[in-house]
Amino acid sequence: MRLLRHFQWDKFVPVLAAATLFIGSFQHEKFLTTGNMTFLIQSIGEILLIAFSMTFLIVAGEIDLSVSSIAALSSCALGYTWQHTGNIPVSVFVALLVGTICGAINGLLVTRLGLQSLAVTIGTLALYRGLCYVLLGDDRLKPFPTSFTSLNYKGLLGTWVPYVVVLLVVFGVAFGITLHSTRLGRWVFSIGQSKDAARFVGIPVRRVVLGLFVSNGFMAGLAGVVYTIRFASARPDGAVGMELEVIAAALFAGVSIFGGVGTLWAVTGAVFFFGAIRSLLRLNDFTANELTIVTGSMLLLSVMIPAIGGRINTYRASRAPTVAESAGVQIRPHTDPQPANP
Amino acid sequence: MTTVAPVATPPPARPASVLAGRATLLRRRELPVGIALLVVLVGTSISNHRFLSSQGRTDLMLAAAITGMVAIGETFVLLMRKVDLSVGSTLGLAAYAAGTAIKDGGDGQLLKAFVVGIAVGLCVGLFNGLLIALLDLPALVVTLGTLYVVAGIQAKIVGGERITADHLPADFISFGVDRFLGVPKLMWIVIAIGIVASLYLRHAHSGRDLYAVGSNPPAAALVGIPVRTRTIVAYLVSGGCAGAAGVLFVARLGGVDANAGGGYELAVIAACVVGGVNIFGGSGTVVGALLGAMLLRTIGFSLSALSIPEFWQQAVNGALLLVAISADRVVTIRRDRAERTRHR
Amino acid sequence: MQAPVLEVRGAIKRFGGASALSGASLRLQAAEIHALLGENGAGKSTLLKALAGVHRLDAGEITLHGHAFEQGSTKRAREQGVTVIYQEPSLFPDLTLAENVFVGRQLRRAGRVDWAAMRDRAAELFARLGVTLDPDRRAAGLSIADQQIVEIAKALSIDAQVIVMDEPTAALSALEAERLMDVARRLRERGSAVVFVTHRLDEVFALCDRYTVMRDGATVADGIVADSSPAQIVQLMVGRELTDLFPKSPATIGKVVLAVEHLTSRGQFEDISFDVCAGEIVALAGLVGSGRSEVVRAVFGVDPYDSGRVLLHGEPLPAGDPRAALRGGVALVPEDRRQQGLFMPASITRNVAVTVLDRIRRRGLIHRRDERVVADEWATTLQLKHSGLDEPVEQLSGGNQQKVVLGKWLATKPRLLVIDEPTRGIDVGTKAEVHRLLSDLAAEGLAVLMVSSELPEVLGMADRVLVMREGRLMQELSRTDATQERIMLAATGQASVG
Amino acid sequence: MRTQLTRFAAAGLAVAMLAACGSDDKKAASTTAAPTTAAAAPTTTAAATPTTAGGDTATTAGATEGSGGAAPAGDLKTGLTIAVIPKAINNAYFDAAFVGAQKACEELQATCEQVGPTEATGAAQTEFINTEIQKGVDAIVISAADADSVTPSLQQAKAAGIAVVTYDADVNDTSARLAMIKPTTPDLIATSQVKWISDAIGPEGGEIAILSAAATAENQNAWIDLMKKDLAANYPKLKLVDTVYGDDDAATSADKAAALLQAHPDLKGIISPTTVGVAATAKYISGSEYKGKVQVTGLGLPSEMKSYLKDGTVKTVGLWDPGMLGYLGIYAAVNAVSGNDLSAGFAADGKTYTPDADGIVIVGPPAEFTADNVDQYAF
Repeated sequence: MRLLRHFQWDKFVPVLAAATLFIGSFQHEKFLTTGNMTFLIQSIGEILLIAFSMTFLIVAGEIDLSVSSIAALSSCALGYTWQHTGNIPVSVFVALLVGTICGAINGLLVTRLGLQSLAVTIGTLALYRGLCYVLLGDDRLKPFPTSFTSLNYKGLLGTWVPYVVVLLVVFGVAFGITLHSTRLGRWVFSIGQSKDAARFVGIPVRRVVLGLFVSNGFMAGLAGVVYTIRFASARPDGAVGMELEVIAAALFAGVSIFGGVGTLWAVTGAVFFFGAIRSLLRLNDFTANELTIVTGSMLLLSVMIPAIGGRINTYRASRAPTVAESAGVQIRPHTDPQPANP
Repeated sequence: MTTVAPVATPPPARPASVLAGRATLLRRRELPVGIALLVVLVGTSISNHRFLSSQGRTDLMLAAAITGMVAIGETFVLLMRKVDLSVGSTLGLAAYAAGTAIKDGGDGQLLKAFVVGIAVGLCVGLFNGLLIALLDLPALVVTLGTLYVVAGIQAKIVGGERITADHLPADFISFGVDRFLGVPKLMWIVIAIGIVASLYLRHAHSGRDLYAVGSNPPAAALVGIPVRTRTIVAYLVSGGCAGAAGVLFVARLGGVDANAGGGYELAVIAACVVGGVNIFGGSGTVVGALLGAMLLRTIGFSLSALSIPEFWQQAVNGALLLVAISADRVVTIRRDRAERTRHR
Repeated sequence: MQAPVLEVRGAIKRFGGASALSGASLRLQAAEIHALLGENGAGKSTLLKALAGVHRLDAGEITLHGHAFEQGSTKRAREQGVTVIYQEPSLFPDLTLAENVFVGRQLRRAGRVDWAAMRDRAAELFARLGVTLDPDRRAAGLSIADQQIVEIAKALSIDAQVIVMDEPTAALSALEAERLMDVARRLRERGSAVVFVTHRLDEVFALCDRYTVMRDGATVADGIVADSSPAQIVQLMVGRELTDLFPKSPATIGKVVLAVEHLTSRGQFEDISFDVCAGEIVALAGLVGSGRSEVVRAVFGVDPYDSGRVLLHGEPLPAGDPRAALRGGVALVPEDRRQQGLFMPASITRNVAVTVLDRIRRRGLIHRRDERVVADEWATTLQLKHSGLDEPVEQLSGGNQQKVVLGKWLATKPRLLVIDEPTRGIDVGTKAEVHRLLSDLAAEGLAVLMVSSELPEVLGMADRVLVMREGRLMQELSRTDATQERIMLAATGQASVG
Repeated sequence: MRTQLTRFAAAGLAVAMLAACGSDDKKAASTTAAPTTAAAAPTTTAAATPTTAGGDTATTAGATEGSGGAAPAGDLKTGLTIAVIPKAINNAYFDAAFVGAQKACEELQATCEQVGPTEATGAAQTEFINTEIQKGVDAIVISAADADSVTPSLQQAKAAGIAVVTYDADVNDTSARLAMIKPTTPDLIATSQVKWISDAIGPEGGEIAILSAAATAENQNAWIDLMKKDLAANYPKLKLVDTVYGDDDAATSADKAAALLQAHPDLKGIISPTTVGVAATAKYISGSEYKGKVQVTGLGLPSEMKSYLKDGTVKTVGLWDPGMLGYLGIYAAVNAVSGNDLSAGFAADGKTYTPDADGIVIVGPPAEFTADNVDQYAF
């Protein structure tokens, strides 16, 4: 019990990732090789980039399901501009711009019209994907210059480290510090915990939320660029299903879907963990079908373990459950087991 | 000391007149959807006479039947401020199970197919329900998890062994397309279930509880409604409907592959939202959800029938979806503001 | 005297350290309207919640028609025929009024919910209560007054013997209150025992047959309204000498800090003008719903206002901009602690520091040690009882939560402290501490604008008392000529009592 | 799962042993096996074609009458490990192809496994290519889900000294692979389908439409372009009025088919050059009023099209034997790993296949399936 009470899921997740790498290195000799690590990092690059900004959104009590469509649209925009201007820097700029705009649209619909972000982004998910087809349809783009695409397999300064690590570190540190030790970060948590109380301490709730959607759009756009480089191609049906992977990782990391709780290190750990476990299982000849099952089970466990731990604590903490509890009313983060006292 | 009251209390209101507004019309959130549907139907058929030909109607209804069936179940869950993302993969698994059950057998196994399919659905529903109701786990996470697990299991057992038309009983295949009184049999089933569900939600004591819980959970507990039980039931219904939808799926497409049912969840939730089912519980009807499903599929078809360029269709679809959501929101705000000013 | 319908004897109830009921008693007879009187915190609400089945008494007994009353279940309480109608009922916004009346026990015919019957019964009940409400409308957006009517109809529908109304008129306009009192009379006619909790003496005399006065958790007196005078009753209610309260130490009144000019917000309050000087505590008195909280919220900028202006140190303060108010040195301790005052799942440290993030930043980054220092400083000054500054505030007692809110705002070193119900729902000990604190702060030259429903508090603390009624400023009383009676009269609009 | 695989591998090996002995009969058998490539003699196709039912018929065939042609010639390495990566797993077509691959592996005493994503995207395939590179397989035989996305990874595989052969679907950057096993020339695929629809509709012609896979599917897009050319040149009476995309999803394809017929009341025929699409279209037509009025053809698996061919909805569909793609893919790969110069041609199944300048190996014309012969095909 003691252990359970002091058990903190968010601290545990990165440990889990590390442990997987460690155990994996024994389990399969090919696992912890520089080559495989390169692939591992490349394979989680886009997801992690989006996860950074998505964490902010979820902590603030919002969500964005349209990220993969945004990434795809930015990728298509990149391809389209390249096709017509033949200028890579310009194309990249356009791609990032498109992403940012998409995010802004989501944000405005949520903050101005007061729509639920879940509903809005289901809509924009379809819209942005549709625009990809409008933009490219079945056109064949002229191939990207190798100077651009070779970024992917040329390691940093000739090492095995892929370039995307730079982005991950830079943005990871930036977002991490912002969320956990700046005023903005505290605001995000406050908004997620109580929009009302946030207003009473003068936090510009709408502006912040809008900003979060914009930054999320930008990151999705960046992921789109990375995606384009990695696969040397831009296609309207590219970058599918990222939103579920990102959200799954965030939820696994104990970010509360109701807002107000979550840590970036846990999310980063979760993304790495999923990447590592998949890579390891693939090396062990698990099929894609089995990988899917594993992912789902992980997700279920990630909420069940803390919840069950919490249950036990709750019992010991308060014998007489509050009205709310006996009614099974629970609108509280699954990461904190204690019941609110009436 | 009212802040200590165990029930959520609205902010103190200012004095107001005792005018009681007529809400009967406002409550009919299906109305706008129905009208929209009518507009699309009529509008399109004017420019394309074949759109509402007997075959055209059949196509529309067949297309909407499966989404509609799932939407019925999803409505139960949404009404209680919960959500079920696992319906898509549940549909796929049930479809395969049902298909296998009657595969290479003779005619007259329709019932068997449904029993098997629905049974599979109920299992998934029960699993979700228990986790969510008893452990108070967030519905979104749990059902996202089961979405993955079930999809994986389905793909694993199906593999390349897809069920094809020539494995299925002839009467089952024809059941997928036959019409009765000009309406496809599949649609009749959806209608039948829809009616039962509506009657339950409207006229059954336990059905009303779903609305009460979704509308004000703590208060619902205070008047002694068994919230946990109702939650489990809602998920059972959702699972069962997804299972039944799976059977319709096999019948309509004459086969199942490993990816059957993928992506249905979002389409279904969209249908419910458009149909005026509040994602945050308490209001909405099965009829609305069905109309929503009908509307979305109809729009999809009309875009083709109106020869909107292929590559524009999805974009237009997404845009229309946004419009629908925003419109619904605006209407709600208007109504609430109207009532507030009238009463405070 | 006939046998009582319901009787409470020697009721005792403690919450943690604080004792809410210490030997309360109550005797209700059929076909009477019984006034339950007492200041805020006298224990009325706790007693009502015991009757409602929300709380279970630690000691003492409740009998209904001579039999023991089954405590601790809201459902059972109703089934036994006791219904409590809270000041702000909580209906099901998405359901029709008819269904709200019968929710959980909808009328059935042949297993089906009988809508027609429910509609008719509801309509009939509304009619019997002499109100016109459409049974088919949704409850969403229903006025408090109408919500209460629905709750009463609910009570009638299960044919409750005892109907308790907790300050039903507090949030109602005179008109609505009048209608509600009619309803109460009808209930009496049909033989129910009605408990009527109110602060408005005029209502007591206009409506009630007998009264029971509570103070500090115990019943101090009961009697027949006709035989007593308002003065007596007020005396009984106030009871304790004002000296029990920590009196404000005299402070030198400095220059004007806050000046409010003709502030108006349609439907909320009208043409409010007053000012607050440094070192002065100004109390905004009045009944719940008289618009006091709305005024201070508008002043701080969390709510917009239609016309008028707010001057801070002579500088106009932009409307609807809390940050500007903050920068100008205004702090608002809101009325609803849990919803507006605190981030319940967050730690004490986070809650205290959230207002001073700018101060504890070094090169843009929040400096955790500074953060803890701030939190620690105020935890000590306010003698916060906690098991570590990382403890989530939702685990603190009401009193300590209030201290956190105070600390969080005092940390901003404000020059004007606006405090809404400073001691609502906190135990007597902490109350005294809070009062001492406010007084000291004023002595140091802080300007304090205090909204309070507790007259002793108002009289004990305030240099000046502003009384509001129905959105208007009725009267301004200096410390010397402010008395309980005067304030109450101004607040209730009674011509002249006692 | 791993246990399953090992068991499979074991079984495979055992069979390979069997095949290895009694090498005399093999040449005889090879000729009978050869016609797989010639649609002319479907009956023998059936004989030599492994069924989807786990390949045992194939091996028994091999055991008795010698499992097709070229025994591991002295200069071919044995005991190689080869990864077969289809566009997506859980797909009947690719499973059929893999059965052929297994047959080849048995003959060449190599071990091969099929790995791949559940969704047919290049991005998803990349994960598996990378893993196989790590596992250090000797060769990768892949059907590119899209012609660009997988190229970077394949380049890396090449750099790691792995022999890469594409089958069924090629990559744009041909330098990324050594050889491509093409079912048949795009021209032939296009012209045959046009011919089939024309024959089905009859001399008076009319409007036709195409229901393709994904809008981004290179194969289909290439064929569609060729069909347009062919139509313009040789079929003045046939008018292509629309091209829609069913994304190889049964439900979507069915809806698209229905929508097509609403948008084009005078439609006479639909060509669906993808197995999922043609099956869904046929299912829709067979259950609609348009049955008999609207013709359907395209590329379809006999197993899936059987009932529609028999009920007359579809007169003719065609497809090559997918098994043959996998079969030759393995042969090309093993030859490459063994250091043989592929451009000089390689022997398989008793024939010699010589890649063209682009390293493309053509299997042969598609087989035509009709109500009469469909039962003879086992894939």
